[in-house]
Amino acid sequence: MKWLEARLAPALWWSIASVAALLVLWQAVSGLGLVDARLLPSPLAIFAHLGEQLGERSFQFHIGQTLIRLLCGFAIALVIGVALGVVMALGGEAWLMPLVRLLAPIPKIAIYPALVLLLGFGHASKIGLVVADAVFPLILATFHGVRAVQPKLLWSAQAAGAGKIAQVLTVLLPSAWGSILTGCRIALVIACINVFLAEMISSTDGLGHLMIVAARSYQVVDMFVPLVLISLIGLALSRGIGFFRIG
Amino acid sequence: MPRAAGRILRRVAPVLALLSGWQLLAMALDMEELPGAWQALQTVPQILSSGEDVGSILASLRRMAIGYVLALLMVVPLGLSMGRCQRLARVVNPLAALAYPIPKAALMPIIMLWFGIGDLSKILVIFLGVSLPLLYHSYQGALQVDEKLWWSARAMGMGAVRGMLRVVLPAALPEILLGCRVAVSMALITMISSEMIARQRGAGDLLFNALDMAVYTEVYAMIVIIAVIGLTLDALVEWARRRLTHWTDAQGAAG
Amino acid sequence: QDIPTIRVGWTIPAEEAKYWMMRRPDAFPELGKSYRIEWTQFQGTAPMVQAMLSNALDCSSQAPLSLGQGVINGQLKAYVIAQHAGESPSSFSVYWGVREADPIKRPEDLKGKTVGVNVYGSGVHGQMAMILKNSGLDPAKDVQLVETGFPGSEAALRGGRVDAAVFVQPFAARAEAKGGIRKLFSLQQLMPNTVHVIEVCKADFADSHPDLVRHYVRDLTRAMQMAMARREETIAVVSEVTRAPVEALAGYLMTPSDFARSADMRPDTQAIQAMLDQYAELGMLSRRLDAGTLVRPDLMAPLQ
Amino acid sequence: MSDFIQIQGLSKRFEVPGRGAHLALDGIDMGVREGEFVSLLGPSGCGKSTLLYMVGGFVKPSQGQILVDGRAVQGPAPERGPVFQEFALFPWKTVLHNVMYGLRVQKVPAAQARERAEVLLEMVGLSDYAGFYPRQLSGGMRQRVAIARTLAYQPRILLMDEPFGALDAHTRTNLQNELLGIWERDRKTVLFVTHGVDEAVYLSDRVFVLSGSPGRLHRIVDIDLPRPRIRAELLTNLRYQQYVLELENMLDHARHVRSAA
Amino acid sequence: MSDFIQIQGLSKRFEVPGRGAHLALDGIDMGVREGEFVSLLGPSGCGKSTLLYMVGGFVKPSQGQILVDGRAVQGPAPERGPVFQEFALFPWKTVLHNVMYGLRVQKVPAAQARERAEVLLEMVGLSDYAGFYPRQLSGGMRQRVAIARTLAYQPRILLMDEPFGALDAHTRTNLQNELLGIWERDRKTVLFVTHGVDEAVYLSDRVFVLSGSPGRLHRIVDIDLPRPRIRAELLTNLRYQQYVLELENMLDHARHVRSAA
Ligand SMILES: Nc1ncnc2c1ncn2[C@@H]1O[C@H](COP(=O)(O)OP(=O)(O)OP(=O)(O)O)[C@@H](O)[C@H]1O
Ligand SMILES: Nc1ncnc2c1ncn2[C@@H]1O[C@H](COP(=O)(O)OP(=O)(O)OP(=O)(O)O)[C@@H](O)[C@H]1O
Ligand SMILES: [Mg+2]
Ligand SMILES: [Mg+2]
Repeated sequence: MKWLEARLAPALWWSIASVAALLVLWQAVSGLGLVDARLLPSPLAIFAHLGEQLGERSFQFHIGQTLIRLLCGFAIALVIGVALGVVMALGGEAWLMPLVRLLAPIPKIAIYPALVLLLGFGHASKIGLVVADAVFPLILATFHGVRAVQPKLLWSAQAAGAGKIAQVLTVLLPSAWGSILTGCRIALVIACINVFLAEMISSTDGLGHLMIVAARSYQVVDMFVPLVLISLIGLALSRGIGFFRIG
Repeated sequence: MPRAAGRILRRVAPVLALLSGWQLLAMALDMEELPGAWQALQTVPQILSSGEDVGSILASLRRMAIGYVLALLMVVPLGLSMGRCQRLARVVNPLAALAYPIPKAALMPIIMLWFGIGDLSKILVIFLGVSLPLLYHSYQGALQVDEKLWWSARAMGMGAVRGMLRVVLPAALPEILLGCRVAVSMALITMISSEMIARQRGAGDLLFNALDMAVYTEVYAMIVIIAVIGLTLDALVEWARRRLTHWTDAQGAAG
Repeated sequence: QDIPTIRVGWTIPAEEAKYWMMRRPDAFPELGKSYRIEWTQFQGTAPMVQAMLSNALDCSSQAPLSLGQGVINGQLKAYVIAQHAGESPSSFSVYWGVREADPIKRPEDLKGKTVGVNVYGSGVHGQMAMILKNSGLDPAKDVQLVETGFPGSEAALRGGRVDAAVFVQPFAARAEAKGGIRKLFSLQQLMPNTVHVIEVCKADFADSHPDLVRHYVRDLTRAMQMAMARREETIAVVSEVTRAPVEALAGYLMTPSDFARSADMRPDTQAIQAMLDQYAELGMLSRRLDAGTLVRPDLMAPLQ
Repeated sequence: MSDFIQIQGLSKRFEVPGRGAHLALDGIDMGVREGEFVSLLGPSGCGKSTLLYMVGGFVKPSQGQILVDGRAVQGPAPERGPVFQEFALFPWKTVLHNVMYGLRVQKVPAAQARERAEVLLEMVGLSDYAGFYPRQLSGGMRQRVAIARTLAYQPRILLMDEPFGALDAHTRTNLQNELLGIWERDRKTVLFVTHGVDEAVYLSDRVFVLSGSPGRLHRIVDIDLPRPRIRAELLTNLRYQQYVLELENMLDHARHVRSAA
Repeated sequence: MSDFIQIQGLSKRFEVPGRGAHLALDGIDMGVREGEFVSLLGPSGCGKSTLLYMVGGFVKPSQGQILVDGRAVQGPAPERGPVFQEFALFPWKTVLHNVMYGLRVQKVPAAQARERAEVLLEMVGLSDYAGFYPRQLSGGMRQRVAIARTLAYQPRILLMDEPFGALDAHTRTNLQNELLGIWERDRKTVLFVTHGVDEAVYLSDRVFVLSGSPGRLHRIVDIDLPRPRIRAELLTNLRYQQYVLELENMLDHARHVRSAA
């Protein structure tokens, strides 16, 4: 518990302070009428509305849909990305690297229509889109992290009799951990953006859908509520990742 | 000579495998939305022989290059400073975590408000997309710098700013270059998607128009072109990596 | 050198007059000389309202619904200056199609089915809802809606992802050529003269630059006349802009299986009013809107 | 009797980008008997560590081969446990878990592994630091953890690269004695790199002296002192002193060879 | 005359997450005169490196303060040059450029810096390795580069943490003599951490003996041997032998203090 507090305390205060500063600045900008409230409503208005909506069943449903897609997509990308990154570092580079280089920069939005036809209009196509984009930073981060392992750490494990799998689990992954977490942070953000985009493009539920519906009818506050929410989700998850830092 | 041939073969083989996999999949599914590799490749010369289309692609690339270089110049120093200064990291981290997950396409109206609908907003969007991996990877790189290297430099009388430049930067370079590599693909992806809502002469415009008109061979031809551009830029980063970080001890797990 | 400039937003498809001005500027003596146009393409009409609100655009294409929402929710002040495309009893009408073999014969049969719309909350979505309502269905509860987009309609329908899908040109022509799809109902069923695309300018801009807007309206009308008179060239122009192959366009563009266009581009204010009223009835607009407040007669096509 | 470790015509050449090949070791032939305690002495940079890495199977020889118990070394194996000059502790594991590592990898139950690790930590005097992470330790403490980590999984052959280099005299003597105790009990084969001539004489059955640039085998000295050896007694032992002197001269000579080469 | 380096009531407490505070050094008071050669002896983990880091200004004391030439140490400065136990070479620079680095930072022209670096590399016996990168060097070679790098920019105070630990006897003796030569010529102030009692006696004016857990100043021994000292002569010098014995006993005692604490 002490350990938990120690980990949370100082960082948390700074986080709160910086976010608070941002909000105050925003409130000042919109409060002083520096921008058109039709384009950028004040944070007070947004949070008041958010608080109101959070209690509503239908709104919770939309949040749930987005979260399911986001978390499933991220988790799948994590597993595939780390696995492929390790395989790549352990000799699969010649085969996998050219594919990664080719596929990574492709704007996955463009293949979304094909994904929809393959996977349907439900969760699967959106999760597919998330995975397709989020997996690459994870592959690369894992690959480079594993490649940068100090040879003598690996030697120590080999000499202790660690098999290939044990080496991966007990040396390669922990020592690539920092890099993998960085990859996670990037992948997470990409996941957030893609879920939202997919929901904006083609969906009847989820935060992205709420936002696009609001945007089409210029309900500015309604439009900002999902945006603020996705950004809060991003912050929460990113803090969650930071929590897994070793040592 | 046969060795060189073998090497080229090994480079090309995965690409060929990918293309044939795609072709087979397309044939098996037989959907208009997913044309085969062959049809897509056939459309590529058509795009590349049109001066106007090439001009559009170059216009996009120009925006991308500007966004990329700006991010490199501004975000890498920020990330490195965050790695060296816990406080800064604690202030910037939550802000970054808040700002990045917002889809820029959704923010277009606000961005338009400040930066208009022209190049500037698109460059900004690309900048944000690129700066994500650059920030986190340079932060991570600077975090991992051996304390005693920094001390050694300080003891030589190096100031904090120069120390960042001459010690933290090179020590974090492998990690930064990894960020650059991820950033290349992010740059292309955001370059395209920045043109989704407010369109302008550019590669994304070509692609999304084709998508709107359901001209899928052209969509996939554009994808091929973008992938090749990505491959080229990635090779550039890889070349830089080999030149700049040959000193690392990371033959690593390969053995 | 200081030529006055209009910033105009455009979309695809059905704005042939604009495509002509963009692609054949030499055909317009004033354009580029006494005034200039800065063209920006957008995805959909809603972002263009936002662009006008944030003063990044002066004029843009709109649909009656997006304009109405901009006026009501965004306090946009704007004038309708011309009409690009709409429907008439003898023209193409946006329709919902079903698979030939399915036992769905009338709108009522859609109860419990999955229905594709181009975009959730769009104008045609509203009109479809009205038709369903008129057929005794509750459009919110009795059908399951899915966003397919226009390009994806055909595949979604054929692939069984939806039971009815929405068709516009050129996708309708393509689907019909392949066969296997049957028209279930079209917007004609609701009203004969649905308005699809109109041209709108911000009021403050138009009020302070009336001459500029008049130039623009005149050139638009001139462009529309050329577009209707020279079909071959129009097809070439549209193909350049939309990248659709000429063969595909030739099959329908500016024929009776295309939307209706009038050479004078006169906005059908009555039809617009009717549509605004429907949207208000459906709750898609929060209140009724008087179409008369959305025009300034001296800035409306046709001009002398 | 054929040797337990046979090193035959072993050379190592490093490619130094931009400077061509760098010959680190050249034509080493040597044999180590089972249960023998052998030290390697030689000037800094003569290739002692490299030799150890090759016996460990971490680095491939450029020429020649190494046989252990008649079989060629193909790669690392738990029968050959290294203690590296740079310690190479797992920075993400605590001291205790570093020491437990080898046992856990070899599927020893956690409780048992922990028990054994605690015994070893006691031995190297770090019981109080079981929960520390390597970066929270001093140089000498890290070295002791590295020693404990390798001893924990009881390799038949110990490959120790200056394992007592960073220790104060007292701790070093303690650990030397512990090592000798373990060796006498289990009859491990030990390949021990050191710069301390007295240490080499005190511990070894034989001392291999290398000359540098490139590393070649210069001389082999049999240390014919009775065991068990008591340090305090040895210090006044004439033979011991002679060995030390002899080896010091030999090392001087080895350096000459180097400058001549 | 007041001391050049004054250490007053110096304590260092490390926060060990999950285990509370760990007291590494406790109430150290000591003074070092200008131009004095002082050694620190003490059991492994007693805080010698930590003390050096604080004098270097790299680590902030938890209590107490350090004055150098009357001014409090605020941070690192080129007047105080460290040689770290872990070498800390810049891995992206060649040996030559590592050594030139400090001079270049201080705006010495490249040609001149290179010249000086080459002299120092010659001194540490690494002229042939000027173009190598640190990872291509042996442990002892790296240590020598680290020494050369610090000597290159001529700090007034040298803070050396077991600088000769990884070297063979001959190289070590050479470098000891070089260091003494430099010291006698430039009258630098040297704070020298070592585990070699003989080394401490051979080099120092005074030896500070620390006891461990937490580190405290145990004793100070003045080494009253004439200079210049010739190693070969000293070995047969009775006073020298007495000092060595005295210090060894003292260290033993210091360890006792530790276990008692
Ligand atoms: N990766 C490498 N690339 C090039 N040269 C290398 C490499 N590793 C070692 N060497 C060279 O091989 C030689 C022997 O190195 P090694 O580490 O085996 O020496 P050593 O005898 O252990 O020295 P020390 O006592 O200083 O540790 C040195 O000249 C070194 O420069
Ligand atoms: N970052 C840290 N966190 C916690 N404890 C630390 C940290 N750094 C050092 N210590 C502790 O401080 C004490 C002194 O360490 P220091 O490195 O100064 O010892 P030393 O005298 O140099 O030992 P050695 O001779 O083995 O190098 C040790 O007990 C060590 O565990
Ligand atoms: Mg070595
Ligand atoms: Mg130390």
